[in-house]
Amino acid sequence: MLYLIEQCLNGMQLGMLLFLLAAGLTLIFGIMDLVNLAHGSLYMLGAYFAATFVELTDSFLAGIGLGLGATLVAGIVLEMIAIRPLYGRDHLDHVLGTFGLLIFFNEFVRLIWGPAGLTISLPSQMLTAVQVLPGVYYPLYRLVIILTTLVVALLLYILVMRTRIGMLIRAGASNREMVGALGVNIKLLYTLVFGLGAALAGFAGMIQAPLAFVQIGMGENILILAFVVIIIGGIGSIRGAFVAAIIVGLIDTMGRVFLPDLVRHFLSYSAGSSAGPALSSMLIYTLMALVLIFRPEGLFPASSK
Amino acid sequence: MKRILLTTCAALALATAPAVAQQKTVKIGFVSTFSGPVAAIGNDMRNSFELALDHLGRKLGGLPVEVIYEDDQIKPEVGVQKVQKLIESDKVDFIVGIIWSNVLLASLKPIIDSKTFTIVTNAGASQLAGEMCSPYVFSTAWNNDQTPQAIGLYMNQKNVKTAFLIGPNYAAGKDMLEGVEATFKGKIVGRELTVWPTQLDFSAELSKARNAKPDAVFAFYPGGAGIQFITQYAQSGLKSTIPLYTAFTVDSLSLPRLKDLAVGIPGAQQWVRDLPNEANKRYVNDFRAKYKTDPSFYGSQTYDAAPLLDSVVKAVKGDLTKKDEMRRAAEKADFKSVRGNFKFGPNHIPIQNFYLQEAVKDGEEFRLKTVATIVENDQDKHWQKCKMPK
Amino acid sequence: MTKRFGGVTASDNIVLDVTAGELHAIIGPNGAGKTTLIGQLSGEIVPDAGRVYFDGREVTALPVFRRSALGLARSFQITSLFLDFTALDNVALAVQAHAGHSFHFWRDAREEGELREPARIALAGVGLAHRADEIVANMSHGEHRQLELAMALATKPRMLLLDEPMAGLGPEESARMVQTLRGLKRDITILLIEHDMEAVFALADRISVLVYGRVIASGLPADIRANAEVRQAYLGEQDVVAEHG
Amino acid sequence: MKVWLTPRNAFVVALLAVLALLPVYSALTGNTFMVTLFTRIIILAIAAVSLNLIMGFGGMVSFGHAAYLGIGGYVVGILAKEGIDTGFIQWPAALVLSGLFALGVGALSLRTRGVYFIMITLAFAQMVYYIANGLDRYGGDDGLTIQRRSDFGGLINLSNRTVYYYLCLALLLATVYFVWRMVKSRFGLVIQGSRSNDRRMRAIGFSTFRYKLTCFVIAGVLCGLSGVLLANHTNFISPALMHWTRSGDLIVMAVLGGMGTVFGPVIGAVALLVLEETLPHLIGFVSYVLIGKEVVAAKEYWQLILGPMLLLIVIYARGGIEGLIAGSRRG
Repeated sequence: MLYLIEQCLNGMQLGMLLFLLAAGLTLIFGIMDLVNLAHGSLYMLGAYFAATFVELTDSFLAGIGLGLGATLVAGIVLEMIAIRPLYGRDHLDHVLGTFGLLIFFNEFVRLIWGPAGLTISLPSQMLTAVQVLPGVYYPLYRLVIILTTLVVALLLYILVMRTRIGMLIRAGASNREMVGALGVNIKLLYTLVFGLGAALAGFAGMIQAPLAFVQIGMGENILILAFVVIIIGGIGSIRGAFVAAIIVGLIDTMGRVFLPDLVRHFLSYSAGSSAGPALSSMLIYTLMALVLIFRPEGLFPASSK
Repeated sequence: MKRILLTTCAALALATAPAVAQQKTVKIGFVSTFSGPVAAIGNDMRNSFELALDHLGRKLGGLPVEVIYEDDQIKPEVGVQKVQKLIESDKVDFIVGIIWSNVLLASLKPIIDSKTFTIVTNAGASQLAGEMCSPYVFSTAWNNDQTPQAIGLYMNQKNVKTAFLIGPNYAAGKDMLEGVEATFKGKIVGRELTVWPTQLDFSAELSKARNAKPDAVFAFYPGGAGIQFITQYAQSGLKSTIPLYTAFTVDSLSLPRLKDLAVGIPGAQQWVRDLPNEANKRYVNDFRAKYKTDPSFYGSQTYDAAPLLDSVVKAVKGDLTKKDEMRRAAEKADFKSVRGNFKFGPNHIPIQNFYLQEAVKDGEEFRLKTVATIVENDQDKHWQKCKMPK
Repeated sequence: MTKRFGGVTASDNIVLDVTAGELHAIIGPNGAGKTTLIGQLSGEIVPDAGRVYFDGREVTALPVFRRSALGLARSFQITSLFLDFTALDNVALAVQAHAGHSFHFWRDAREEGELREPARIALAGVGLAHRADEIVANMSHGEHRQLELAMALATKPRMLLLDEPMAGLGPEESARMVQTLRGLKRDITILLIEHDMEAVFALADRISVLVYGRVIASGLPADIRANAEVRQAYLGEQDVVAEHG
Repeated sequence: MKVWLTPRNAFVVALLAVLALLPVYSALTGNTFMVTLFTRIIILAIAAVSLNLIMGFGGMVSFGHAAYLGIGGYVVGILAKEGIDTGFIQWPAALVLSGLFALGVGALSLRTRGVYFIMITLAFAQMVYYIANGLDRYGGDDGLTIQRRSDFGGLINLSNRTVYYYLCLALLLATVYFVWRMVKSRFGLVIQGSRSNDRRMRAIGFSTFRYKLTCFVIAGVLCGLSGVLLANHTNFISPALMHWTRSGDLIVMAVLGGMGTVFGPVIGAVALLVLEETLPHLIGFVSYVLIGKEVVAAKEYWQLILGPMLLLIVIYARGGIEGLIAGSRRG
């Protein structure tokens, strides 16, 4: 039981990470109707910026702060130069154009930072596990990630549901023409939303970096997962992204935990060992396919928000 | 520039080696990974090979050398294509390199079919040592399961009773875990294979390990994944409670990033930077002088390929059509390896010592250091499956 | 028939009977549920309750393409054409839809007389013969409306559901459209939805008035013109519509 | 009357001539790699043509088309591993299985549209990718070497490089011709009509779902053929064959060449893969001209140019290379 709680926390932590990526993705998708494969590149850029600034300032928090700013700027510049001409084009053009950007960013990062990759060292007090419940130890840093992301999610909720900008964002997600008709500066709104999405993605990259490793292409696989999240959650819906992120995080983790053992009951030990991870990777795609078959607009379509 | 290099080399050869009848260059196709997250490994191998050529005066057996570097992008199908290009288009005399077991397995057929003389300097797929061995293919590395077998023995010495094994789900990963199981006498309480190379986060597996309460954990994660694994192992608080044993996980490429986290984690290796022989001292010192960092074991294996080829070209006096004589020459392993003693088994896989290495802090720098010799003259266990033509 | 969208009841217990051979017009203010009605009749929208009969046969559960095969054709209020095809291609496709299945993979369909000839005839019928090879995207709005009609006709329907064929047309184009429809109504049963009262009263054999999803009146044009309820609910509002339109 | 001597047709004829004479050139110069490289290009061109059939003509953007490459390849590989070498079993089995998979995926995916369709096709491809990863017996993640090419008795010897090249070229031309006939047929018009305006197609009496599904299955079978050829060509299969970026590559080929034209994807496949081979050397050459020496390191960064190029093509040259050659008529 205690073990299960620990694994649930692991699932939550993955879910929170996915949410940060998916939130930006779903907003950009919902409002600008843009499929952005380069979103994972912003995740990667955020991690590289943060790693550089942590190294320069010798402070974890300062590095994260500066990195966040840099990613925001990068996102805004990217939007103004490369993304704008893609608005109003069909999804195929988006896929192709941003696929090109993804290739570009991978090489760009290699040019600037070299091929070897970087690491972000945590403050030493983070290198420990704490007792969250009697008998349940959990890595402190992962706990910090869960809590920080929950705060970010709450702030995002307040921004979207309680402010004027948020009202425009919501209106944009359900009815694009209307926002234009209201005489709002659409260009500026688009740039801001893209910047916000970039910052969220970058933030995800930098908080994951100390656990993982800052490397080229780090955003690609997680990007596909984030896409799965927003499709399951319903495009344009922050609430959908939040719920779906947690579902995907939990299912992926539980699949990794229990499936290999389960498969070993039916197959030989070694066959189970390799079929298990493969099957658990399939789980979320199966989930997405099922959701699309039964609810082609996702669990929380933006219009019904 | 290729042409310029060629002419310079040819001119040099003309001036210094009039003994060689044909003014031929030795063409080497070098396949490794120079892009993506593991480009560091490919660069280390290239640097070592270049250094070795420098040490040999840019010549093999008196003939000038041209090296064509090709990037396999860690993709087997790209690797195959590059190997085919080297054989068919560039018509190379030798192929050197290859990091990944799966790239090797994919490329082996065109290599064997075309009888291209090949030195594998890392990939240790057990098929190469067994049923897919070939008269013209040699390895200066090891077979995948040898290193973990050594670690298994070491764990026995350390009186470990129960162990939890974890590694990535691909040929090498499975070979590694089986290697430990082959020699470890205690009980295996858990065995996890993770998705390779995409899975970066090991939280669920580490929770499993904690839950299994083993005496020790064994891990194999090459390249960037090793840094991730060890970092997360420390963060989960396991490092202070359950000792970690590794193979190919801490190396001099990852050490500058892991720093303190790697200290005290034992690993097995057939080469360590401080092995006390002349060839090695020259290699490590000149490498540090030229590239300002320590070479890795990937580099050391690749460095060895150059003097080996030198001995082969010498033996046939530059006539690279005499494949069978070249093969006999290579089998003698008549060169000074940075590993000290070096000889080939009947399947062209080295028979060699395995050492225990640990990371230590040396002033401001972290270095790998030999702690003990675990096994001497170890031979892989697949050689009997190899039906090498005489 | 009843259809609800969320809280809005778009069609509220509509009972409508169109007799073979007549031109039956539906009028009503914006948002009265006219397009929804056509949707339900053509099969794009499934009613929440009620039934649809065509030619004595229940078609409530049939999908769009099957009703079309029975001879029920519709045009769209908002122009809905194959913009990157030529005019002739558009109409020929409509002919093809009723010329057996289309699992023919080899013969060049643009060379098939049995598809092209009826299409040319239908185009000529609406006065577009000279524009046959023009890409539809390059044609005018009025021509689009004509083409819509030609496509509906090309399927040799027994009943036409026309959704505001006059919308956005100039007086001259409207007159031509009325002319065309008058020519058709002898052979084909037509259900016409239209805002242009002049056209409606010129063409219709019978008229039904739809307000907020309900039929409030149904009868001969003269009766409708005289009906007080209609005047109040609908014709009174016409000024407003006229201002917009 | 149609004018046949357009710049576009001249280009296509020139390209075909080059493809037809390539083995001759290769035999004269002794550079056999050219044949190997172009065999691969031709095989992938078949896949791109098949993708273009559903994407360019049918408007169904499949982001999981590489799955069929994998299915075709794995059927050959698995049968070969189990000792069934004959192509008379391998090939039909591969094509049938590709078709059945397409039938299943299509039946489920075609209920969705737009980006949901893109993502659900990706999801199915990922599932196949991970299944292949889990096939321990067939190499799992590492892939599987195919020791012998498909055996067609005395009919044709696939192990002969030149014979194999011409077989692939013939199959490519047959595929292109078949697609060309098809898009002009009744069936093709229905498919294109439903890309243009699906709702209207149903209103005039077409069950577009059936036609789209059929089209999806045909494309799946053609791409499965490409997978069969690829497996025989490289003598090797691995899950990497159907990694999602491979599906991306196929989309790039189709769009680069010119979507919705029959021959465009062939041009796209040739352009992309030749670019991949030559761009590094081009960069090296440019750096040699500019600064007097070849910057070896710069050659590794060729993708730095490829990426923005794709974006520029999307923004400014929507008709792809075909469109550029044909002039502005295709837009």
